[in-house]
Amino acid sequence: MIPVSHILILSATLFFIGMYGFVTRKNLITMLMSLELMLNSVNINFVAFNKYLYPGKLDGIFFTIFIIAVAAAEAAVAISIIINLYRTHKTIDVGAATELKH
Amino acid sequence: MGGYEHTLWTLFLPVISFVLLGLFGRKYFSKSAGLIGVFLLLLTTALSLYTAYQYFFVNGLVDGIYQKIDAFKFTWLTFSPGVSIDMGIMLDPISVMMLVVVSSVSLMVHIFSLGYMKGEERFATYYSFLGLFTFAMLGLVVSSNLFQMYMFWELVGISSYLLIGFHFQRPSAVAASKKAFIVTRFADLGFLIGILMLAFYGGSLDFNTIIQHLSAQQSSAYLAATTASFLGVTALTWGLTLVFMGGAGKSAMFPLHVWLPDAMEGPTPVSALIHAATMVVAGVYLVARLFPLYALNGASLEIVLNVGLFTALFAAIIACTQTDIKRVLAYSTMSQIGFMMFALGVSGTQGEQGLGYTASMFHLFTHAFFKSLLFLGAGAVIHFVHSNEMKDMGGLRKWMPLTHLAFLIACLAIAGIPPFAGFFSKEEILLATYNKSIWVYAIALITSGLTAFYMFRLYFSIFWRKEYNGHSHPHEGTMSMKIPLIILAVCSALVGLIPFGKFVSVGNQPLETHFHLMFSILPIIIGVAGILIALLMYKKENDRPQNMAQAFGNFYRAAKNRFYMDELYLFVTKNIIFKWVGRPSAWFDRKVVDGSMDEIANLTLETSKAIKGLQSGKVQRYAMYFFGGIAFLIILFVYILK
Amino acid sequence: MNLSLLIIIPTIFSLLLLFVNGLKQVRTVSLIAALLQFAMSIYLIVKYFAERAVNKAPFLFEQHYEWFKTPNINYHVGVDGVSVAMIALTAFVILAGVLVSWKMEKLNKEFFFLLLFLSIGAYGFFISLDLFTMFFFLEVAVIPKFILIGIWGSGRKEYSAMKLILMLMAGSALIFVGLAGLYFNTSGNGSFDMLKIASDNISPELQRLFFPFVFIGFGIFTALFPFHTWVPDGHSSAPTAASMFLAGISMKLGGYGCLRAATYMMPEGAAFYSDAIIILACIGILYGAFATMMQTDLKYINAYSSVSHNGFVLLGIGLLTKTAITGAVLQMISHGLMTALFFAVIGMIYDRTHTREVAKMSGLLKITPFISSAFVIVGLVSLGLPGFSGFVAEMTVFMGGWQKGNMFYYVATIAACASIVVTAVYILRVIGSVIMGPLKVNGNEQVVYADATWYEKSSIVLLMAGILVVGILPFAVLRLIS
Amino acid sequence: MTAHQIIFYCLAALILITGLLSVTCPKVFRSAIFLLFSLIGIAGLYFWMEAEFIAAVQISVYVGGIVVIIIFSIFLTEQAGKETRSIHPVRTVFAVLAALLGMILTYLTVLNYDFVESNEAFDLNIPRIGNAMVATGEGGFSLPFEVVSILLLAAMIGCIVVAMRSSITKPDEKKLTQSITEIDEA
Repeated sequence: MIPVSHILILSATLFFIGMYGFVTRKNLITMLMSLELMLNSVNINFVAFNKYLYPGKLDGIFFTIFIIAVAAAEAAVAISIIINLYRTHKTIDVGAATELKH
Repeated sequence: MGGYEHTLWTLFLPVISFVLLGLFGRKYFSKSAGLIGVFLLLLTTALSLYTAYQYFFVNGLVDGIYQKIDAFKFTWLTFSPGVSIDMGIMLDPISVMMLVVVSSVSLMVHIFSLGYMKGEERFATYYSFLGLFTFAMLGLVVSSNLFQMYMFWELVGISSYLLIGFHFQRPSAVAASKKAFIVTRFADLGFLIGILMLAFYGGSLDFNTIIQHLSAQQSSAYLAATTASFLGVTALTWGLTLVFMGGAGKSAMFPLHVWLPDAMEGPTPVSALIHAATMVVAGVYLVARLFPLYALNGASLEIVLNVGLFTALFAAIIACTQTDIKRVLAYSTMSQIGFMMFALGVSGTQGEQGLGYTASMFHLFTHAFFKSLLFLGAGAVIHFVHSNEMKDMGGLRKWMPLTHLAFLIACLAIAGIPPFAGFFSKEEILLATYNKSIWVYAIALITSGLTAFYMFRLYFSIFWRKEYNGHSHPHEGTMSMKIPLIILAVCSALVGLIPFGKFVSVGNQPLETHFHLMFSILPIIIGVAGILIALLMYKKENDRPQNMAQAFGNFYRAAKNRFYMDELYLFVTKNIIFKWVGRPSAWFDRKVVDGSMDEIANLTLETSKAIKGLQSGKVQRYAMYFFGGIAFLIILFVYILK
Repeated sequence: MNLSLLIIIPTIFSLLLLFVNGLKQVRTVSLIAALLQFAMSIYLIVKYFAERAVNKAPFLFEQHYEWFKTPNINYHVGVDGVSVAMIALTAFVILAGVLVSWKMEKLNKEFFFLLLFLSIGAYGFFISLDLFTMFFFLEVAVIPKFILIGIWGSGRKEYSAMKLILMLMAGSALIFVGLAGLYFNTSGNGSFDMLKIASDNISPELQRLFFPFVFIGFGIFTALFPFHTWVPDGHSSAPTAASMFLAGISMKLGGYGCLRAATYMMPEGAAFYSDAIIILACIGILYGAFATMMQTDLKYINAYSSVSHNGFVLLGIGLLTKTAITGAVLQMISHGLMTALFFAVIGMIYDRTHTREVAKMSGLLKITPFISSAFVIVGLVSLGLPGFSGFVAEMTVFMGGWQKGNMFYYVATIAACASIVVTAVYILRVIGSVIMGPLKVNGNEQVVYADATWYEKSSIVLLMAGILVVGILPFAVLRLIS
Repeated sequence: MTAHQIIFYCLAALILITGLLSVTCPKVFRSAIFLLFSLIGIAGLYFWMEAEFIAAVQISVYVGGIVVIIIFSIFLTEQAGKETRSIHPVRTVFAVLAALLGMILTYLTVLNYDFVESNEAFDLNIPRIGNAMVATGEGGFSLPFEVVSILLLAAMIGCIVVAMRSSITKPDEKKLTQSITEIDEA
């Protein structure tokens, strides 16, 4: 039997891998990919908690579903922004996005 | 005890004059203001004379003692149980005496001003200020409560300020008014603290209660006041000395006298009223009011004695050297008040020993008449000569015979020549000092000789010395200026004959004063000698005064410069208070306190500039901060604050 | 008497102002509002006396509505004598302020709107019995000042407005910390109700902890040394009516707060810090007076003298005897009227001479006797002349101080007494050079100014009447506030 | 060690290794492919946890949807073969350290916490999910469902607006100015 903590450690590791990617990547698309990894690690947690700690409930499952839905929407929006950025700046380097603050 | 309802009106009538003329005078009574003022004052005087009659001859004397009568009293402001300011009218021999003096001198000045101030732009304002002063002074003398006295004391001060600065366009008048008020205010600080101390130990502000509590040797209040001490001096002595400081300020005692000579910038009738006859003797009156306490407390009475004695001599010396006639009179006033003070200082509490007290009040009484006469006479002279300086006068006796005669009577009175008023009061003072100490007597005698000298120096310089050759044409004034001179001259000549001790004495028991003929010879001789010296030096123009001045050399110069007291004060205020206290506080406020507030603001600004860099717009950096923050919170909550 | 009317009427009129145009209409509406407030405050005093005779409750005319239910914040109002006096003071000053601004040209609608808005805050503050409501109205009274100074001010107005608002806000923040501390330490679920907090007997340790917050917070409002630096700048830059309000009422909000919210709620805390307060107050009194001596601008002079005079309020509160606190309240009333009058007169002089430098004018008495006389009189009030309100107040504080009977209090009282001399020095100095002396303004000896107009006269007379009532009939005022 | 456990560790290894490769691989397209594998591994994990429905959603949405969009966008932005700009080594070191620190923290937290595992059976059938999704009462999720659908709608509209604005308006303006200049010339 695998204890729930192992699954949590897995998800945590995945999360920090995603975080590492998010911080180190310069390319917006790869940053988005890192973000997806982090979201997935969270999903793993939800499902694991639901299964191991509260099998009688569905809350974790539903959270996962909603997160996936939100992630899809977010990815779509992000991609559209990235493409738009690329059209105007001919680059998707994250440094170019600092122009947003002006 | 009833029957004194009218006394209240002696206070109200001047108030009516003040309010009526102050608010509407400019518009409606610009011409008639004087008559209104005189009329109201006439009523006041009549009422106070009636009060005096009633008190002294009808119902004041019960069981051989003049009773203290509270004619009127209501609680004005309660501080704490027992300690309250009561507004009241207390009648006892000295307050009734002062009531008469103040109202009658004020009436004289009101009448005199009709002519003197005629044509002034602010004629009505002048009369309203006079009304205010009269009210305040009357309120002061009838006070039943220490704090009531302080209030009227301040009001007297402010009306003096307003009247000195009446010619507000003259910078010297402005400066003088300012000086007068500030110096007396400084003295009042002492008075106020003294009041607080006496009220604290006496448990009341009422004169009678304080005296009762603090003069009973066994009472707990007395013990508390005499055991508590500061710098080795008992609290009671401190309190009385501080109260005396207030009196000394008002009465221009050394070293708080500097304002009085300058106060002569005011219109001369004002000087006659305020700075000669009434307000300046308030200090003496104050000490007399609290005399039972002073008499029990040797140390503070000693101070009163020494200050009075020194001022009397000091002012007399200066008076001999001044050339401005009003300043001579001012220094003479100081000197005479010094007489009154030290007369109180040598007095005891019982019977014959209390002669000093009677003498002091008597001198106050007579002095009010002859000194206001001197001032009014000087005012008449100044009015027509348009100068205060002796050198512009001389030989005026032919032009102004009535003024001359009145002035002569006043001079004889102040010099102590019988049978004029001053003789009797001064004799009593000298007698009282003689009984106390031979040294005090000697100094008093010298001073009285000097008095005779400088007064006749003044007299001869104005009316004799040379033929008048000025530009103006002096002549006698209008009727309104003559009448007060005549009345006051008659009073100056005759009031000395009043058996004063019968009415005013330390225990309020009629005191039989004996007239010692043998004793009087020496003072008379000295007085006559003073007059003769003045006659020799000033009757005709000659160079004796110069020779004399040269003989005294530096001393003369110092006296002529009033012993540099003004310079000393100027140094203290300008260089010490302004330069070393005022300016640093202003600087400290702007630079340090305000500066630190500004610095705090700047610091905030700088910090915000510094942390602005964090807001770089770089997503990854934000992410780092975000994770860092979460890590921090986890550490904080899970591991540190577990 | 429905106390909420005090808030409702100015609110209605300030809204009404939005629908009228032109100076004439605007000022008429404002005047009506001010007069109504004035009448109401007089009526309140009368009713208060009548009610007090039969009702011994600490606060009268109480009203209680729920405001925010969950955190237990209520609209709870009621008055005792002190607040009635303060309300009357506010009504006086607002009416005088409206009269003084009669000829306000620039953005008059907004100006009068803000003035009325300020009065809402002041009334609300004085009637509140709920600390949160009180705080709310305090803020209502603070914010408009920033705009008033920033737009209608003179001199370094942006700086002054900024400084004023920042310091007052810092004060508010401190107050709120203290109030929250009280709130969470009442028995039960937490309450802002003053009566409840006062009867709850919060433990001495907590009182000691929270007292400084509340006291210093309100102290900033009432120019507690060393947090007084907004006073000179703020007052001198503000337009006349705003200066009047600022010094006349706003600083009283602080004094009232120190008394009500700090001392009344936390007596043990107050006793613990009493000495410190006394020392600061005495420093403020003397130091403000000395600093005033060196000022050359009329408004700065009055502002610094306000620091000095408000020191008496703080001293009275710090002394904690009944007499001294009575004196502090009297001083609040007195200073409110006096300083409002002072600023009004200074404003009138400035309107004519276009300068506030003492050295640049002299001898104004010759051409403007009414204004000049008013200036002299208000100067005399300031230096504590008997017959005027200042004397009564100061003497009561001194008496209260001396009754503590201890060398420390003696020294403090003597130091405070000494200020009356310094006050005389600077007041007479100003009167001597501005009002007296030969006529000369800006180097010109041939100037002619119109004397006070009817509205200026009436505002002067109004405030003067208040000063005289307190000065001549203090027993009546004492009956009200004791 | 049972097969159950072995499968878990294998899946874990797959997820982590491909995840790591996906964030470190310099070539964008390759990292997208690694991400794809990682996501598939996660789907496997869901199967392993008997959450078949979630696994299916994971595959259809993530693998079939998001990753495809990402790959499309890589092609659209002409990044397919490009190597990403490497960042400053110091920052890499810091990022690694930060990630490690975070991991350690989380591990410690997780390992120190005593999870109480329930013995109930985990029964996740699809009708149950479907019913809960639209149920309004206790345990129903209709409200979040609606919220998410509105969010999706908003996102879709947002996408279209963001993507369209520059592509439509700008050429139009150009054309307009062109035509104006033409008219002027004529």
